[in-house]
Amino acid sequence: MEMNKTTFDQLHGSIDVVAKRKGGEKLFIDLDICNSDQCDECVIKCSYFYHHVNNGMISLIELATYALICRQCEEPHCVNSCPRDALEKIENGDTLVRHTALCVNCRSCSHACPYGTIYPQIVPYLANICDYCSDRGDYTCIPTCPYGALSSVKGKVEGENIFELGNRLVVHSTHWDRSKA
Amino acid sequence: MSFNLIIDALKNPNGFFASSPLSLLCAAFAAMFFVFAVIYSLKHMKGRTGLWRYYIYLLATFIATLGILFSTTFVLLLVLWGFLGLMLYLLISFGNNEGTPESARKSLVIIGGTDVLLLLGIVLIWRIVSGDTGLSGFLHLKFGNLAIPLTGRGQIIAYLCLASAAFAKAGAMPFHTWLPDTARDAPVPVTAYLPASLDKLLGIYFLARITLDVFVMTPLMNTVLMALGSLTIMAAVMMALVQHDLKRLLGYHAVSQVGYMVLGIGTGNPVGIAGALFHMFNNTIYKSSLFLAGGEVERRTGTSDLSKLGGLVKAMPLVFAAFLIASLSISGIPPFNGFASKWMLYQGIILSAGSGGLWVLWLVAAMLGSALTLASFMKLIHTVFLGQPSEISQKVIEKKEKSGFSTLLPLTVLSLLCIGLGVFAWKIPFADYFSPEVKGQVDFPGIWQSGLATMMLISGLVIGFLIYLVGTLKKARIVEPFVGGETLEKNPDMRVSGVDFYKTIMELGLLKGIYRWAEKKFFDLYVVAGKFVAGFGIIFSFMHNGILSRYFLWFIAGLVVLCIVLI
Amino acid sequence: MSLKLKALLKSPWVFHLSTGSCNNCDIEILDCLTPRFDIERFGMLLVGSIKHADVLLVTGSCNRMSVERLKVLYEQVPKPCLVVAIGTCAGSRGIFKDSYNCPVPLDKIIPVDVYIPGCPPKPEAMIAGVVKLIEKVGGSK
Amino acid sequence: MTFVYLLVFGFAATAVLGLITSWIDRKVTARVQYRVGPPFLQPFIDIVKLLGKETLIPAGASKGTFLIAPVIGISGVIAVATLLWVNQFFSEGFMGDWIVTIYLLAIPSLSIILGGFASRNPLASLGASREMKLVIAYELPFILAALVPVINAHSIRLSVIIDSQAGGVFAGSLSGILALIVAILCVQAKLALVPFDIPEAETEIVGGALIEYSGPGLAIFRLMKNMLFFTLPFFLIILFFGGLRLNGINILWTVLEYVGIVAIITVIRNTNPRVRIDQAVRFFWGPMTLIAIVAVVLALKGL
Amino acid sequence: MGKTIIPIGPYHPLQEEPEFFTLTVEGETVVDIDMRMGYNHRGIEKLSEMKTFENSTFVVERICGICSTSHPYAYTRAVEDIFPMEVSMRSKYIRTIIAEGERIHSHLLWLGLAGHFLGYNTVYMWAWKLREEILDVMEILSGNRNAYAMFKPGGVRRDINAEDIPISLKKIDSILPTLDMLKKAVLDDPVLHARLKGVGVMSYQEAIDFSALGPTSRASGVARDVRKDSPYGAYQEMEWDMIVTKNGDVFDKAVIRILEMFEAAKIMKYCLNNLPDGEIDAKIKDVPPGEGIGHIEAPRGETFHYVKSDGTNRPVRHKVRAPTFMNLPTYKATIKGQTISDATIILAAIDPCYCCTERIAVKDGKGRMLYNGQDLIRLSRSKTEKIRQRMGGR
Amino acid sequence: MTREEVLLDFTSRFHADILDLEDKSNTRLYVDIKPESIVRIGTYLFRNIGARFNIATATDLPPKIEILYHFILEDINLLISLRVFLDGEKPEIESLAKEIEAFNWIEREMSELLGITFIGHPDPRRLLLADNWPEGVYPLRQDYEEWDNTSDRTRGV
Ligand code: SF4
Ligand code: SF4
Ligand code: SF4
Ligand code: SF4
Ligand code: SF4
Ligand code: SF4
Ligand code: SF4
Ligand code: SF4
Repeated sequence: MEMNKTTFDQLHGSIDVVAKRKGGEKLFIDLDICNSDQCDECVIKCSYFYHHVNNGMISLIELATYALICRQCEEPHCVNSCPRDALEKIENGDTLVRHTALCVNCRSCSHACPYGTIYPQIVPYLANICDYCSDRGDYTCIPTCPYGALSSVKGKVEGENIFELGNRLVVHSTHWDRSKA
Repeated sequence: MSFNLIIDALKNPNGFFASSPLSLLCAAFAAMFFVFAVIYSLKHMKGRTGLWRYYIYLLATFIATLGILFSTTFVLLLVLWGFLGLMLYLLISFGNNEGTPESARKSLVIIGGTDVLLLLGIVLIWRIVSGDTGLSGFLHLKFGNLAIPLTGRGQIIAYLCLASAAFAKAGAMPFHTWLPDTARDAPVPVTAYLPASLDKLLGIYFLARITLDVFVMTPLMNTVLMALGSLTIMAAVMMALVQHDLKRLLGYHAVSQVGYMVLGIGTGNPVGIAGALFHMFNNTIYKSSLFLAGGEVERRTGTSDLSKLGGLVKAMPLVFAAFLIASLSISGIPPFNGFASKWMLYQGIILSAGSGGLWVLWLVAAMLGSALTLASFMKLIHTVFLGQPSEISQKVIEKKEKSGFSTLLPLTVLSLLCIGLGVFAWKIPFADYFSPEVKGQVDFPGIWQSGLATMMLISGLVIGFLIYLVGTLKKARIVEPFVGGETLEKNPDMRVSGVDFYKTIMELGLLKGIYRWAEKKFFDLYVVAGKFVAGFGIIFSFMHNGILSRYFLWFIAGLVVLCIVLI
Repeated sequence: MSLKLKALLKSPWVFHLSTGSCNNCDIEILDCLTPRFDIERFGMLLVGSIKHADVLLVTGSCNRMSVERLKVLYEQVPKPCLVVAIGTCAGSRGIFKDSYNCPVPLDKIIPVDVYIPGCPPKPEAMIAGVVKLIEKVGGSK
Repeated sequence: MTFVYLLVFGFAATAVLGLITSWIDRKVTARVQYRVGPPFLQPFIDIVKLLGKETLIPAGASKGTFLIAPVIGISGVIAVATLLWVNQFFSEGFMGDWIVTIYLLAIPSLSIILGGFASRNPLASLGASREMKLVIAYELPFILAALVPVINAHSIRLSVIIDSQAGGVFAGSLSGILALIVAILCVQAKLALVPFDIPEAETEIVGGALIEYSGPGLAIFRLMKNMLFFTLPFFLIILFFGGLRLNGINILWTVLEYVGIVAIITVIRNTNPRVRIDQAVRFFWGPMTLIAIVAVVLALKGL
Repeated sequence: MGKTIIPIGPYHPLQEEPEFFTLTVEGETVVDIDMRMGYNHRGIEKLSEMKTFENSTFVVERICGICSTSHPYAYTRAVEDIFPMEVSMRSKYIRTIIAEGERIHSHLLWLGLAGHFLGYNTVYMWAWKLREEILDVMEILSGNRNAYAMFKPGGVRRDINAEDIPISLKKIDSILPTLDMLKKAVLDDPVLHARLKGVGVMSYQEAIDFSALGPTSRASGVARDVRKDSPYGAYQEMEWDMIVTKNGDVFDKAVIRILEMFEAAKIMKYCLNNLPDGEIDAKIKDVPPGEGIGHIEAPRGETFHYVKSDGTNRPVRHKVRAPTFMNLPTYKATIKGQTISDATIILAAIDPCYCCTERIAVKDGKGRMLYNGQDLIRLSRSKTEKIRQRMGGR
Repeated sequence: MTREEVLLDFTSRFHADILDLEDKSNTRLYVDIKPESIVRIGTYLFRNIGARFNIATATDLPPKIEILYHFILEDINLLISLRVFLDGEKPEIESLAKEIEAFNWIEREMSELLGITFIGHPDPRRLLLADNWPEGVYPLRQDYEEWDNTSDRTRGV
């Protein structure tokens, strides 16, 4: 394993839980709802209880945000503004990564991003994590979102602004696309 | 035979009885103890069977004692002496301990055995003094002013025979072993009455009489006496240190204290002997006080096993006070009476300095003996009265019973005597009581200024209290003891019972071996002799099985045999 | 100021009470006795029995075991006595605030007279703290 | 008249001198340990402070015994001190006051023991029992050592012992020296100082017998110990140096003797760890008794 | 016969920390012992789960003030063990220096306290006087007397200034002769021999059975030292000796500790002299899921940390095993048949401290002071005033 | 013995008990074993191979509880971690403490902090928690919640 190089897998668990979920169920997030005025703060109950007050959803939202909404600036203000060098723009992966062990939750990045991509809530001091509820039964989070942003889907989901992130997550989000800019 | 004698004696009292100031004093003490024994028994012996017999025995004992004290002939004394041994046996049998019969038998054998020696001694004296004057001469042999010099072998044997009878009665080494057992197994008033008081009075009285009136001591004999005395002091007190039973421990002290008296008589000088006699009286006082107090403890708790006692001061503060005073007395703490007489003894020992440097040894033994006595009494005080209450004593404390009059009266009187005799020691007219006996002016090199010392101590107390008053005594607050933040209530096991206080000492190199031997009773004449005699089989088992009648048979047979042999 | 109080301030005997500390504060207290700091200069002595104590030096974050015992122990000190909370732990439970085993802060258990913050406070700070306490008690009378 | 001596010397002077001695001890200790040590008046202040504090009585303990124990102790010391002072200045002791002194010297230990037992605290009991064991341990050599001057002076009268040293102190003879050594070690134990602080062993049994005492009770005990700290060396000086000689150059000698004894005690206490109780008993009954016996034999031989 | 129980503790001058031992005794002889822990339990393990990896270092440091290096050291090694990573040589050297400095101060502290327990206060004072010097060195190097806060996962937090090195070296050199004197004073004292030799003997087999650690086991002839067995830090860079003795009694434990100080000084000096250049901190960006263990030789034996991570920035499980946890039970084996007086010194010989044994304190993160000293004093004043009024004003 | 020999010996002897084997690095080795065989394997490692017992760490990984027994072989610097999984509802395992003293305390600790029952433990009392700590509340369980409503989470002062 390459040292200190964070990969997607590393961040979100090398425990491959997909096999254990029957039927290839995937979690579906409507990020537009999450980011709309409807929802001020994520209130889902996450069943991942290794950590107190863990809200795995936030880590998923963060992930999706960086992957889909972030403009992938050439000269990223956020990265430059981070006092702890916790943000990194991964060149070939075309995504932003926040190294949780370094971030001190100062939220400079939130202020620095000219597009308001980085919501203050998604850079918590104590990192959250979602393991897709591995084999603990159904997703606990889905019924607890009052705004209906979450659901579980099977198979391939088609539609505008719907993206698959990895093999467990599907996101609906108004994607910013460099090619369309 | 003895019957005739008594009749004779009654017919003609003057021929057989005479009184001296000393014997009067002894008699007075005996009377006091008799009264106390009766009073105390009223409550303590309640509910036992055959009580009327018990009181009759007490009375008979008392009368016999008086008889011994005032008798002037050997044979009368011998008869009463034997009678007393019998009474002791009978009285011990009132105890209801497991070991009672065995202890009663043991004391009977030892005392009876030495009675035989006494008889032998008397016969020897009779032969030395008056040749063959027939049985009636024997019967009327008086023991005043004989002044037999301890030169020949016969004389020495005679002295030793008489002395051993005195030793056995008083409980000095090596005839002491019946005492601790008896103390444990006999009813308490009996112990307080007989072994602790009357037997002491008689034994030492008799020893003093024979030493002064009958024989003329040689320095060698004196040294032997002093050595025996010192040995008794040390050995008994060392044994006492490690006892686990309240009464047995007291019993060993009864032995150890005799050592002082023997030591005092052994000094051979008036001060020493007067000291010994004075100590004898003092001893009876605090000793019976201790036994009576101990008996009260046993009555209330139902046990005398030290490890089961503790913290009783809450239940019986007055008994504790009496016990404390008596303990301080027996340990010779000034200004109590024990110190007054011990102080005289020390003087006597130092005056005996003529006999080479050995006096240092006796002095050290006596003084160290006091320290050890103090030690073992501190152990008792802690284990019985202070310290953490045990389960049993917890119950006793909760019962809130009060010690009755019958207990407190003797204790109070005895405690007052302890203090009084100590503080006013120099006021006591020794000369009147002791001089006639000790044959010579009690020539004190100095008088125990108990007044001065007492005054100093009292002023010290006053100053101490003043300091308290300067402080904030009034604001005293009762809180939990500090055991590192835990509470004793939650940890009832945190109880130092004190039984094992001196285990450390017991485990010291040489002592360890000695103690182990002592535990195996290697030093117990009774057991050793028993084992020895067991070789001869029948006689011993016959004797040992001894019911009273067999003992009698044996005693009389011996007497007869002796008479025949000798006459 | 009464003579009593004066004497108390000139010879405060301290008893050290650790209620779940990390040792550091305790060690530094002992350090105060040693040659460099030598609090005996001020008449202070470290005593072994709480019944001899005038000043309680409390360290640590009062865990559940200690809480009850603290109350008992505080009862056992002869009054007048002063309580000094040494270290952040005793002052506020510091880092251990949310521990399941440290339910209540010290001053909710027994009254505290002075707080000496630090983790651990330097011996100098402790001495200064106690001296301040003495001044305060002395001055306020 | 006696009362005047008693109050002036027995108590006041002894107390003051004792407190000063204890200050010397603490100060020397501190210096040995590279510390500054307490200020001069510290022992006095300690006592005053303790007097001002609350008296605590352990629950379930024997209240009377608990409170009276310190008083008994201090009265014993006062009595001894008075006796010594009286002998020192007025040659007015009585015959056999040597014995009385030795006996009275047992009273402080006795009071500590009683107090400890009355505290209803297991640790106090333990401490008191150790004190008791220590007493029986050191009593033997102490008596023997104290006998040496008696043998030399052929008297058990302290004033005679003092007088007979006018020509030359007993400490000058071989037996005297040996006895003095033994006696100093016994005094060490009597004062319960390291290496014989077994009964109080703060780090084992938390102050032992005194654990439950607070306020005035503790003050009296401390005062008692401090007074003993003066009285015992004083006794030794009487026995082996012919008492305090307060005339001319002898004053200097007397002071030197006194400070010397105190210094030896302090140095011993600072250069040794505490021994175990069985070791202590063995030490006193073994080598110490032997030396003392040798001293006694020598004394009997007139050496 | 009813058993007699003597309490040692919980608040006992023998121990800076509360711990409750009950000795069952006969006379003065100990026949059994029981221990009641929990007076120091702060739930550190749980706290640790609420803090980030980096913050946990501080909580770990507060497991114990004496091992305020060992625990962070073991902990950082555990974190570094979760995924393969190497820290720079310079930081290894610095870590070693701090760890050995701590060993000296800890052993001196032990020596002093042992002397104190024996009533030998002079040794106590002397040892602690010497300890002050070593604390000075530590203050020069790290900025604090204890609780150095030098460690962080991936390296060290602070560098050692070049100009401090000669000063420290000189100080260490100046300590050694005094240390030597102290060694002689302690090891040649006949009374100490009488007190310590043959007391509290632990046999080889017992040491193995109890899995005893550090000086406690090395005194019984068990040659265990993590620094040798499983080298870490800079220990394999130089020559040094592991001290092992055979008798297993208290005296041997003292000997080992005293001699170890000289070794530690040697190591320290070597490291200071040969401090390599380089980075002091390999930044850890993320901690992947997994688990790691770290064990190092603390003054009292092996300190063992186990950290399980799930990919967030805080541990799922953090288990601390301090040397005393394994050593303390040996007390049970060594104490029977000894006297109460020996019990305390035997206990001391293990060099026990319980804050680590009861670690499990919890990390909550913000070690911030809410008030400054002035505030506190002001507050306390008003509080005292209130109390005084409540108590009736006097 | 070299590392290979130890491994070979160990695995061949306990073939049936070993579920999985993970060679993490050259100093670390994880061995998943069946819970019922822990006593045999543990004592074998301790007594026959001469491994030193480091410690056991238990973790609540709902729905299971994992215990890792760490043994170190000092000669070859190999740390072997035996891993067992217990049922989270009713965690029970044979006690090793009855065989080896060193396990005594840690098992007591695990049982009070995580509620694991060690069958046959010689001295199953509490080790760390206070007397008034309620039964059945295990602070290191993931679902631990504050039970004591008198506790105060303010800063104090
Ligand atoms: S998941 Fe639901 S609750 Fe959470 S941020 Fe989105 S909309 Fe809000
Ligand atoms: S500045 Fe905003 S848009 Fe640009 S890279 Fe950073 S987060 Fe994305
Ligand atoms: S919140 Fe974190 S990532 Fe953002 S700037 Fe601060 S440290 Fe960097
Ligand atoms: S939030 Fe705090 S840490 Fe972050 S940049 Fe602002 S002041 Fe600094
Ligand atoms: S899938 Fe499970 S772990 Fe992930 S956010 Fe939802 S509830 Fe939490
Ligand atoms: S304040 Fe700091 S040094 Fe003191 S006990 Fe608490 S954590 Fe330890
Ligand atoms: S062993 Fe534990 S308590 Fe002792 S110093 Fe080390 S970490 Fe602290
Ligand atoms: S809390 Fe703040 S002031 Fe205190 S040591 Fe830490 S950084 Fe410094």
